[in-house]
Amino acid sequence: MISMACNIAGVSMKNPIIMASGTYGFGREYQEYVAPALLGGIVGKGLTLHPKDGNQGVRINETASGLLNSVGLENPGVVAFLKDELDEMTRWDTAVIANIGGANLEEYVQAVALITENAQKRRTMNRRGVDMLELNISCPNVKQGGMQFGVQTEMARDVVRQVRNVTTLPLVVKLSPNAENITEMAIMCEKEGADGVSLINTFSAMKIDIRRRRSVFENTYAGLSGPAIKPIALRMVHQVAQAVSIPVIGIGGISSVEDIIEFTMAGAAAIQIGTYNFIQLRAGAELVEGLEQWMQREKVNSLDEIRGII
Amino acid sequence: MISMACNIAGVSMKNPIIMASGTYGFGREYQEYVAPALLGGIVGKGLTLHPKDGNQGVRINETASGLLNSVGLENPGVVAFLKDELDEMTRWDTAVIANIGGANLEEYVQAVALITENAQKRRTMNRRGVDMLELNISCPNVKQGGMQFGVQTEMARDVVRQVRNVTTLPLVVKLSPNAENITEMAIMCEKEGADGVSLINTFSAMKIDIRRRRSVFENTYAGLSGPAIKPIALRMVHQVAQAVSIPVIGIGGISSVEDIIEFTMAGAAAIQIGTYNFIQLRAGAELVEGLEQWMQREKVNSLDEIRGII
Amino acid sequence: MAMAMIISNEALAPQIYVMKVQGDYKGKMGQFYMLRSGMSYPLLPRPISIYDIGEHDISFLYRVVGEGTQQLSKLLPGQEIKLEGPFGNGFPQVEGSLGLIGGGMGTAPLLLAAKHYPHAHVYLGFAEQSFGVEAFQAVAASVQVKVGGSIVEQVNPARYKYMFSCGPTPMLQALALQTVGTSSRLYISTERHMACGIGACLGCTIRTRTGNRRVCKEGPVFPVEEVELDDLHGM
Amino acid sequence: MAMAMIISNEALAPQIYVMKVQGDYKGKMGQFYMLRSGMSYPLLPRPISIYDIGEHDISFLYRVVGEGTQQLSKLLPGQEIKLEGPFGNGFPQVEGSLGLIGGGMGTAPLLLAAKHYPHAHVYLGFAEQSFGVEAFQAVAASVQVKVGGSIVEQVNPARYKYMFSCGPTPMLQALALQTVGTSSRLYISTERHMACGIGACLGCTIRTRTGNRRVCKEGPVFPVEEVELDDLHGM
Ligand SMILES: Cc1cc2nc3c(=O)[nH]c(=O)nc-3n(C[C@H](O)[C@H](O)[C@H](O)COP(=O)(O)OP(=O)(O)OC[C@H]3O[C@@H](n4cnc5c(N)ncnc54)[C@H](O)[C@@H]3O)c2cc1C
Ligand SMILES: Cc1cc2nc3c(=O)[nH]c(=O)nc-3n(C[C@H](O)[C@H](O)[C@H](O)COP(=O)(O)OP(=O)(O)OC[C@H]3O[C@@H](n4cnc5c(N)ncnc54)[C@H](O)[C@@H]3O)c2cc1C
Ligand SMILES: Cc1cc2nc3c(=O)[nH]c(=O)nc-3n(C[C@H](O)[C@H](O)[C@H](O)COP(=O)(O)O)c2cc1C
Ligand SMILES: Cc1cc2nc3c(=O)[nH]c(=O)nc-3n(C[C@H](O)[C@H](O)[C@H](O)COP(=O)(O)O)c2cc1C
Ligand code: FES
Ligand code: FES
Repeated sequence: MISMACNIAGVSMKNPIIMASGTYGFGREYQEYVAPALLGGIVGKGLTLHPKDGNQGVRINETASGLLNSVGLENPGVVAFLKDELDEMTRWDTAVIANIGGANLEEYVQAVALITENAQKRRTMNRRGVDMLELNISCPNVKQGGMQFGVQTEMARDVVRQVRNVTTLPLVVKLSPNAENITEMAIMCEKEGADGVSLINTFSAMKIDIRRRRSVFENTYAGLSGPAIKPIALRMVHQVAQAVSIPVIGIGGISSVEDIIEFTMAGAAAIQIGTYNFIQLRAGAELVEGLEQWMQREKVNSLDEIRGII
Repeated sequence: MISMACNIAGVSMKNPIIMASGTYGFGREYQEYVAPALLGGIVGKGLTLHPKDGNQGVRINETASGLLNSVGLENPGVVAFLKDELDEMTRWDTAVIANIGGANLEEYVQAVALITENAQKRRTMNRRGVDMLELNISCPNVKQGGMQFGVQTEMARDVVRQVRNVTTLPLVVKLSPNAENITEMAIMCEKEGADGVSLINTFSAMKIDIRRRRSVFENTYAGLSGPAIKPIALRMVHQVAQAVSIPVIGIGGISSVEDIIEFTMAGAAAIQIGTYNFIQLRAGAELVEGLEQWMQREKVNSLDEIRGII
Repeated sequence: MAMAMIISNEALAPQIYVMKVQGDYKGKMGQFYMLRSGMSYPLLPRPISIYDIGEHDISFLYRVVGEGTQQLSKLLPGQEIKLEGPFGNGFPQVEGSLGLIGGGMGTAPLLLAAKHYPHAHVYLGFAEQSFGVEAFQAVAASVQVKVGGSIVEQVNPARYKYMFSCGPTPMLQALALQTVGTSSRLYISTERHMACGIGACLGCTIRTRTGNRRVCKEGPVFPVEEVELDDLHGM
Repeated sequence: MAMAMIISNEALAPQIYVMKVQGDYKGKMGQFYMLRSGMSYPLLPRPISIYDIGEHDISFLYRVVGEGTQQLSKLLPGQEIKLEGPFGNGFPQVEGSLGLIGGGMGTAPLLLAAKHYPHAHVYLGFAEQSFGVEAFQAVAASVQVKVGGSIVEQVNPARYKYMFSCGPTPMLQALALQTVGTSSRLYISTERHMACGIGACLGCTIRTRTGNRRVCKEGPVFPVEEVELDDLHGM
């Protein structure tokens, strides 16, 4: 009997296919195309304590097999999320993961505290709340906060430690490929009590509009995602998976069942789909079905059989 | 009057288009397709003190808009290069740049000393020698040396300093995108007396052969190049060009005149073409001609007018 | 993505193509589909307005500007195309006098509106060469065409209770200025680079008086007074 | 890259195509060209052996295995293709009895050899379905075909002063073993992933008794005794 089920940091998922933050909204828009119950989980759009308008100007630009984005964490803020989105999300039979950013340490801590409190309150009322937190210390598209916390290990340590202090929810830290040393960063997260790490967020990157003689993006740099970065993401996941014993969630350019298998063989406990959702609106359904078929064909009953075998 | 001429670290070139190390052999094979005299310069295949056989197994694998290679610095060694290749290369009217790798500090120093000595000897005989050195502290494809020197600034400092001590030749240091802090690395090179920096070398990356359940490459990881990495390379060149005042040579996925203009606007004094040579055998000729046409059309007399304007 | 078969794909003018695709497709005037060929390059599908809808087919009028549209233009009848839609809000249901003002490719989404409102006056402006004019002439009471110069000059907003417009930013801005002080209500169709097309990525937002709005979801059609006109930067 | 026009591009069998390209092309048996469509994806051109050369055309026989060859298979007569070559060394000029042993796609580079040496005996093995056999029958004195199983079993190396072979690694290895102890000289055509195709990148090297050799330059044809057979890993 084939089973795709997995348990990430104490959260059971029916399969390891999770929708990545910022590429799936809060799941509403995709409902019509992919039944949420098919998915392992959905990570919501990156949240901050206060609502954010995001960046001005061009936000999306395609590169060779890659996508540059400079959305800049536009989001309704944690309070509005809890009020307007969470009920809907928790109705679906899929793990609900909240992705949290912040302009400073205080904001991270407050945002996480609010969500944790909310989850506890809901539990007392026998209602589902947020299942898991993904701490985003790796957004390259905001001037303050975001990636600045994710580059140097010692700076990140503070955030992870303080957030860990205020939450009992399963906590995954999302790492940046722009980190000075991503392995060291992951080891730090494990030491500070994170329940898992997810990687990678986007690469800081650039495109110049040569006609107008200025950067395409008002923020000068933007974040690169998509198939272009997959080989680098895979290497990083492999390195990190060998260095820590908490679950590693692989992210970066995943666009096929083969890619999922590669990340799993490199040690990923689950994976996230980002840019591929834009390429194929029904990505989630396609990949869940495809993964099951692959397991059947290859007589792999559980992904544990191939996880980390490289 | 349009002029593409430029001067990099004391070496005059007729244009800023240089062929990147490892993608152009020692120029012989391309002669039939691109007249060497058209080019700003040619960087030879990476040399080590002793001949090297390179890596076993698969050496080349295509990814989404990228190329993974694991050649592993196969080369005839410095002595054979000086004996068998240099005469031919110096006959061409283009800058001759020797790219030097090493398994340890001692090897770098000896290799550079040999080339410098040779250049001096040739000069006394009124013959051209190597015009410039490119110090490769960034090859991800060799187990010993190469990139290990290019990740941490302090480790790289030793190599740059000692090499600088034994050579009077113009010295460019080739930086790795895998460096913990590429800007800091460039600043270090400038302080230690390098005449320029070139960036980027390939990203450490991975591909798994899921059928055979092993890495495609015997060395596990390989180096990613090509259009896929261009947006990241451009960002790094922009960052570095703002931090140092020595010339910056831009490398990474450049495949069109537009790309060359982008790197120039980001601050590059010259650029190198690597993977694009494989896509378009006549890349050098096409780009030199295209760049001149672009300058004519846009009424840009010298690239100085647009260099570093972003 | 949903696969469909191409019935025809022909050049109307240099770099201007009409592609007809087989199938029963829904869609209202001003809505769009996301189109891509079966190749894995380029990455993203391209937003293209619905040009026309038949009983068992849908058509798109598009200009070849880059690799995505170039690839579309090379597809042949019988080959497959992937498309998803319809997306966006489209032009509103209105009553009363109506002007339709299109510039260049911006004429594409107006054909369905012209069919829907046969009494509308149609104004079509082109930079160098007109295309697709006959399709409007076949359905509209009045069609004015201008090649070179500004079609906006020929429009008197005071004559219309409503105006729908789509075209280059300078044209939209000129029309907006001309409308100021009249009681005419102008709706414009906007463009943004898009990734998801369904409102999830926030890649296509435009600034409006009431905050960011998604061109793919709340748009592409907005009442002109909502949009910050200086944010209509060409992409 | 040099552009040329496609004259025809037809399926011989499922996933097996012959493409004929217009132009005066040079090339010897066993040499190859690097082919690509005009798209910017995939990145690298693909090495394909010369199948046949006419007065004003050149042909390639290829199997669709991945995106590169799939793209080639979708090109239509009249469309353009980019190609460079001929590259590599090809099969040697020899005198005396000759066996040509091809497996699957490995039959492609042998057709020119069969034309060059009409007295040669041709052995063609296929896993599931034969293709292109008539072309050999039209020029060769003797053609043996086997579908399923190993064609090598039908070859008696002792009968031939020379043998040229191209095909899957297990076939080449079996043939090499069978040749041991005979005086027959076996030349095999090897395959490697390639980037430059002209000997500059060292991406295609193969281990030989005398060190690394470039398949694109010193190869693809090597005397079997030079090649380390365990390095003939399939790619
Ligand atoms: C709602 C909507 C409806 C449209 N309807 C039509 C139509 O009916 N006919 C038509 O010819 N064109 C239409 N366009 C514009 C069309 O989407 C672009 O011309 C096309 O995406 C260009 O792609 P490319 O790969 O050929 O060009 P490239 O320049 O290579 O594209 C590069 C990138 O820029 C994006 N891009 C380029 N131009 C635009 C643009 N104007 N708007 C949004 N993204 C852009 C592409 O999506 C791609 O990501 C519409 C755009 C929108 C937003
Ligand atoms: C000298 C030479 C002559 C050849 N002649 C023919 C021929 O006449 N007919 C024919 O059908 N095939 C021939 N091949 C094999 C052909 O080059 C591959 O099938 C083709 O490159 C596959 O490309 P793809 O994109 O369809 O497949 P993919 O599997 O998607 O290719 C992925 C990558 O692997 C490389 N690759 C895959 N298979 C091979 C292979 N066997 N050898 C080298 N690189 C490979 C591709 O170049 C590409 O970089 C020849 C190969 C060589 C080296
Ligand atoms: C448009 C867009 C918006 C994103 N927003 C967020 C975000 O809010 N928070 C976050 O942690 N990551 C964000 N990401 C990063 C993705 O979650 C993912 O880590 C990255 O895109 C790499 O995966 P991919 O190559 O599969 O897209 C965003 C990515 C894109 C393309
Ligand atoms: C096949 C191959 C071999 C290479 N060998 C070397 C080398 O010997 N020394 C070196 O410094 N860089 C080497 N490089 C890196 C290139 O010089 C260049 O820095 C890199 O490929 C990025 O540029 P590109 O994207 O234009 O290829 C090699 C790259 C490739 C693809
Ligand atoms: S394109 Fe994604 S929100 Fe509009
Ligand atoms: S393919 Fe580059 S050396 Fe052979």
